[in-house]
Amino acid sequence: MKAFKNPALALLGLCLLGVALNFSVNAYIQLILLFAGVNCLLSMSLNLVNGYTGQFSLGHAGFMAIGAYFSAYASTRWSFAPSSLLVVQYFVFTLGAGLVAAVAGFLVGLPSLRLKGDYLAIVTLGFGEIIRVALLNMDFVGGPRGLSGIPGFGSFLWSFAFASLWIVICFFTIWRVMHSSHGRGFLSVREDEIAAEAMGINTTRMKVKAFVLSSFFAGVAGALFAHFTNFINPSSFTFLQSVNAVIMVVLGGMGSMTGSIVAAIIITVLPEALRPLQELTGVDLRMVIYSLSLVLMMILRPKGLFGDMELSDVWRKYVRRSA
Amino acid sequence: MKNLFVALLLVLPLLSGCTKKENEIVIGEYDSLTGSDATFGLSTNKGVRLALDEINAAGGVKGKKISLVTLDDQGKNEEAASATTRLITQNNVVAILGGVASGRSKAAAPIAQSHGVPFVSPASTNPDVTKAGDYVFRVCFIDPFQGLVMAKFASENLKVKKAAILRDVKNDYSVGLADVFSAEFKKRGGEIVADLSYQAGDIDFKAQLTQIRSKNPDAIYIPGYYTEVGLIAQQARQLGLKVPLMGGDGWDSDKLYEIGKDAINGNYYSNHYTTESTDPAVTEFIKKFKAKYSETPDALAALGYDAAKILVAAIERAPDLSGKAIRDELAKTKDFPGVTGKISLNENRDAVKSAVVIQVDGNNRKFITTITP
Amino acid sequence: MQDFVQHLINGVSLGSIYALIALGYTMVYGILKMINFAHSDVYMVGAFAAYYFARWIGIENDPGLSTLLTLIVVSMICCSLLGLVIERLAYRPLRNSPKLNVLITAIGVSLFLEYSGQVVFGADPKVFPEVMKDFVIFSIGNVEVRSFDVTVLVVGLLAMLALQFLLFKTKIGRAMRAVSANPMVASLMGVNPDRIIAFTFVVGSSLAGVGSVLVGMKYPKIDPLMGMMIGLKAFVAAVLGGIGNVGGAVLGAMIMGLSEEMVVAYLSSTYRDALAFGILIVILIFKPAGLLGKYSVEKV
Amino acid sequence: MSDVLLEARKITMRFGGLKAVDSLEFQIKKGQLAGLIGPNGAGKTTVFNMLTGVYQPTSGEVLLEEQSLQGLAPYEISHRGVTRTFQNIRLFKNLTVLDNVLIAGHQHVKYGLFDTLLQTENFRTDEKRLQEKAIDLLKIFHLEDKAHKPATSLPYGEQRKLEIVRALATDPKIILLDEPAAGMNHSETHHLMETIAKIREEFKLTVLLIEHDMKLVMGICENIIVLDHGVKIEEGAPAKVQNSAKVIEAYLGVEEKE
Repeated sequence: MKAFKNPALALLGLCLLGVALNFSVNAYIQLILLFAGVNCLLSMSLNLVNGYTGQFSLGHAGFMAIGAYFSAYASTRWSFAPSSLLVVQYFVFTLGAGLVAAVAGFLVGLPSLRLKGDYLAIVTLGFGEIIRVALLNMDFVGGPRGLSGIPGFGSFLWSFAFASLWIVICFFTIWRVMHSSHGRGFLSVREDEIAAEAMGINTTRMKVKAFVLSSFFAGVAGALFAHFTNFINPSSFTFLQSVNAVIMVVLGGMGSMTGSIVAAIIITVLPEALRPLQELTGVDLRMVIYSLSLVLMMILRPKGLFGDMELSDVWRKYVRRSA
Repeated sequence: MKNLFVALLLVLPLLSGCTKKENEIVIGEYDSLTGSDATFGLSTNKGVRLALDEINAAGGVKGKKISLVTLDDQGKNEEAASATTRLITQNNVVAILGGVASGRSKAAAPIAQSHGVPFVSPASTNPDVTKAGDYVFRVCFIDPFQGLVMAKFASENLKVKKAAILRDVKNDYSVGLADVFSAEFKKRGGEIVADLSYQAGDIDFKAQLTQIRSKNPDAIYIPGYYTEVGLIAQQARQLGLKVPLMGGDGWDSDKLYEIGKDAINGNYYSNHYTTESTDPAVTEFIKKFKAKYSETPDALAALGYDAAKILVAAIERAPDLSGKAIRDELAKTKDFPGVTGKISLNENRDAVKSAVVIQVDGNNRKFITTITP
Repeated sequence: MQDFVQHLINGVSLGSIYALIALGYTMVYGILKMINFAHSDVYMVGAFAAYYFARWIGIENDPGLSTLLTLIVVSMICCSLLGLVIERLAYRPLRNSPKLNVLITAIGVSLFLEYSGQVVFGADPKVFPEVMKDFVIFSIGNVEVRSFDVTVLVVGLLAMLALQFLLFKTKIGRAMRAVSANPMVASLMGVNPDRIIAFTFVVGSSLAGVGSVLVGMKYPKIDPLMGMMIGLKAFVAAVLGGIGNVGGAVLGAMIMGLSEEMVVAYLSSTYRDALAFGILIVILIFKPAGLLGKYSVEKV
Repeated sequence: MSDVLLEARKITMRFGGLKAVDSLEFQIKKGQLAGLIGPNGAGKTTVFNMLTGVYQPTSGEVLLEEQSLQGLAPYEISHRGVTRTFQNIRLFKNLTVLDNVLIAGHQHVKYGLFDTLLQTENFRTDEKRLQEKAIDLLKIFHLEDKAHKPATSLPYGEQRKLEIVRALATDPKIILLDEPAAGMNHSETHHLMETIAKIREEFKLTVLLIEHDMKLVMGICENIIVLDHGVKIEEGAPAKVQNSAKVIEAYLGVEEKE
């Protein structure tokens, strides 16, 4: 099937990179790379809502939490596959986590998508907080104690391959949707909802579709996060986490897939890279520098790193011209 | 100008890396130096540094100096996890002194366990922490014991029949203590008339306290942190609730009285150690701590101090610096004369030690009784 | 029955605190159509300004009206200056860039104030100076109405009336409403939008200063992250009442305070925060522009 | 089936106390080119918004081929074959000219999400058909060479034309043009008249036109409805409307009696 050609190639490339990284970098950098993978999924999926469809969601962490808790609960309570096929079992639970988060995305999306701009942001923020407080009060998932002992993948190689698989799935899904009539429907909603509706686009259904697809991959990101940290509790899915996802989308450039990926990597690596600074000065300035660079970024380069161009266009525009 | 800025952003990641001197034993520590529970992190860190300075002054261990690398977890679980991994793989520490909050310890301990690096938590009292594996230890008692202490004290010493509970639902430390207290208190024939909750960071508790007032309990158990307890005490007195208030080691800080003022006076809480103890080791520790930091050490500082001392003693006894050797020595800790009392580690690597009950009396902490397990 | 009355009093006093901060959000949003996330951290800086000033001139433990007023004035000045600086450096360059960029900048400024606050002021909570003695004004049975609650309520209502007066009865108020309607046309009519927007930030921020001293008086614990949760709730209250509408902000704040109180009292205290957002979502779905907000239909 | 395509029965639109449109009646026959004129603020665009579902009439009904459009959302009305352009151009500015047209074709797309993900045969053929149809439409209006340029980069006249092309991409039965000649010079208006004539016979379309340029209206409209303050004051052929006393009075006011 021709359709699987380039995704397979991309996956192979990533796996080779994984093998290279497995031997060249120590566990600390590897953990950061895994978190970067989770953040890539988060920013690509949110880019669908904030970037392509122009709807402003501040509740992405809520869906991530649902995905994380579903797969954590599933992999600690039920396990059907023999230990050799463990990865298949994780794939099924991660898929389940995505579907559950997608259902939540539908339930959240339906009522709130009539609202515009700031109001939608606030309602999605509200849902994110409600999800977090609900998890805090659910004892069967550990409430504030959280869920610990979530099985990981044992080796970095498996974790990286699993994350790459999902990143490839997410990238190609969104890329292909955006290069189809459905994707153009999302863009029309961003450009001018009234004109889109007059031209026969059911804008509400488009927004819900974008919301559901985006929360699916947020759920998947949550599931990966649970497997990588082996312990989750409600306080890792706060409003700040949603803000982080939004920052990645804006920093990368609204409506740019590769931009979101690059921004996700930068935002995961930046705080860790600044850590030696904390050892030197003895005072932790990381967040101070991070927030300051955020403000400067918005002033110096409001369109984000890539604007709405993809890596290929940036390459053609900046590099080719100078060569 | 723009490209310069973007380039700067990209070059930063290459900054990480560190130097490792030869004649040193590196111990790692992660703590919340910023974020919501920064005050606990800071006091623990002071205790640890005081202990290590003393040891280095006395010639260090195995002829080598001990150097401490402290990283901040900002009060977040993922940060604790990445800080621990960094300490192990980047700074190649021989052992790790964990933070205070149980949530952080549960995120970090499994990582130390998987890398075979001994992990000693000075103050995480939640039972699950040491379940992460045989490399994970702690030098403080666990919630089930601390909850029992206050339940026993309430029913036997204060003769309380009807008690109310006000727990901080955001922290598993508080929920753990509240559950144990509730069970133990009922076992002793007591009645829990109300069990309400708040979230760390709240400032208004009048609604919960009015509800509790309507059940007129004889005492209220508030196993939260002093940051909220001071305000709760004030608002309870404002609502005419004059009954005694009880709590756990989360109360232990000078700021408790500063915020609560006379509303907090006369109330009780369980703690690891008392500054009034006549034990020379304790008075010595307080004198040195005041000399170095010009403030009286709270329980967390004392626990940080003991944790560092116990760890270094184990390293001293261990034949080599491998994780396994230090772990085996740590497990053999028996009746260690700690500042927070005699510490011996049992088979699940928790500390079996007595707790003290303290009464708030202005700025000093009046010793009431000791309750042994 | 007495408990219910006590809950009412608690609810109203909580509501009036949210009102003081919500007014600041509504002012800035009303004029600039921008959510000033940093507002709750300007409030935090106001509290620390009062704290350090009191210790500096040594009035931190002689409560009385003079102390209260001096601290309020000091806090208002500091907050206004901070508001001006934030507007000038962070928001003015983004005057006509997309809404999302302005929001991210606001969040950036808010994080910056919170984390640099932890570095500068120290992360440990400080004790706010005793500003005024709290006494019981009158009490029936064990229901007491205390002076703190009344002060906060009165100051809240006064602030609302003053804002209404400012907006609808003064020249500069008319100019503010003009800039809110259409900054470009307003400048054609001789109104300098930059000056008006700066003035709006001064008013909004000084309200935060007043709020911080009153909250510090009632809840004497301050720390660099104190603005986070209360700011979020005050903002929800402002949106609830119809963002941009001064009366709406106070109404939304009262509803928020009372419903939180009632839920904790009669339902379950663990769902307090979830409830606050629950109400907001229900109201916004049925009244998309908030209770008193006017829903601007887009002209086709 | 009578030859009436679009009918308005006593449609009224009330904004608070103001009656923007007051029990308006008219019928437009299949294939006809009708005009809707009246002084500024007569309620013309409000009528358009009622016909296309942007506003739901306070009372009265709109029927398309004798089927009521009451309660339908604008996109459902568009699926039934009513399309429009806007008084102030509402193109998808940052998207390309081709994308603008393709979006209007979305309602005829048969492939779903599943086909898109796996790039199935069904997806490829349907997408190719959609692209070809859009390019053909652009060719008719000589816009095909600007297909991949952003819509905003087009000059004003061509943006107007693109809006018409986009409307045609929905395969409509009737097209409502809202002041298509606004801001156009003489030669552009003339070119527009040819365009309208072309789309009528090439696509066998019914056209309803709001316009102030009397030369254009009187030139091509077969039936004209005159609106003033939301009330229909005249209807009929151009000649009849041109010298109807009521129309002149509405536009020019009554001469002062000495």
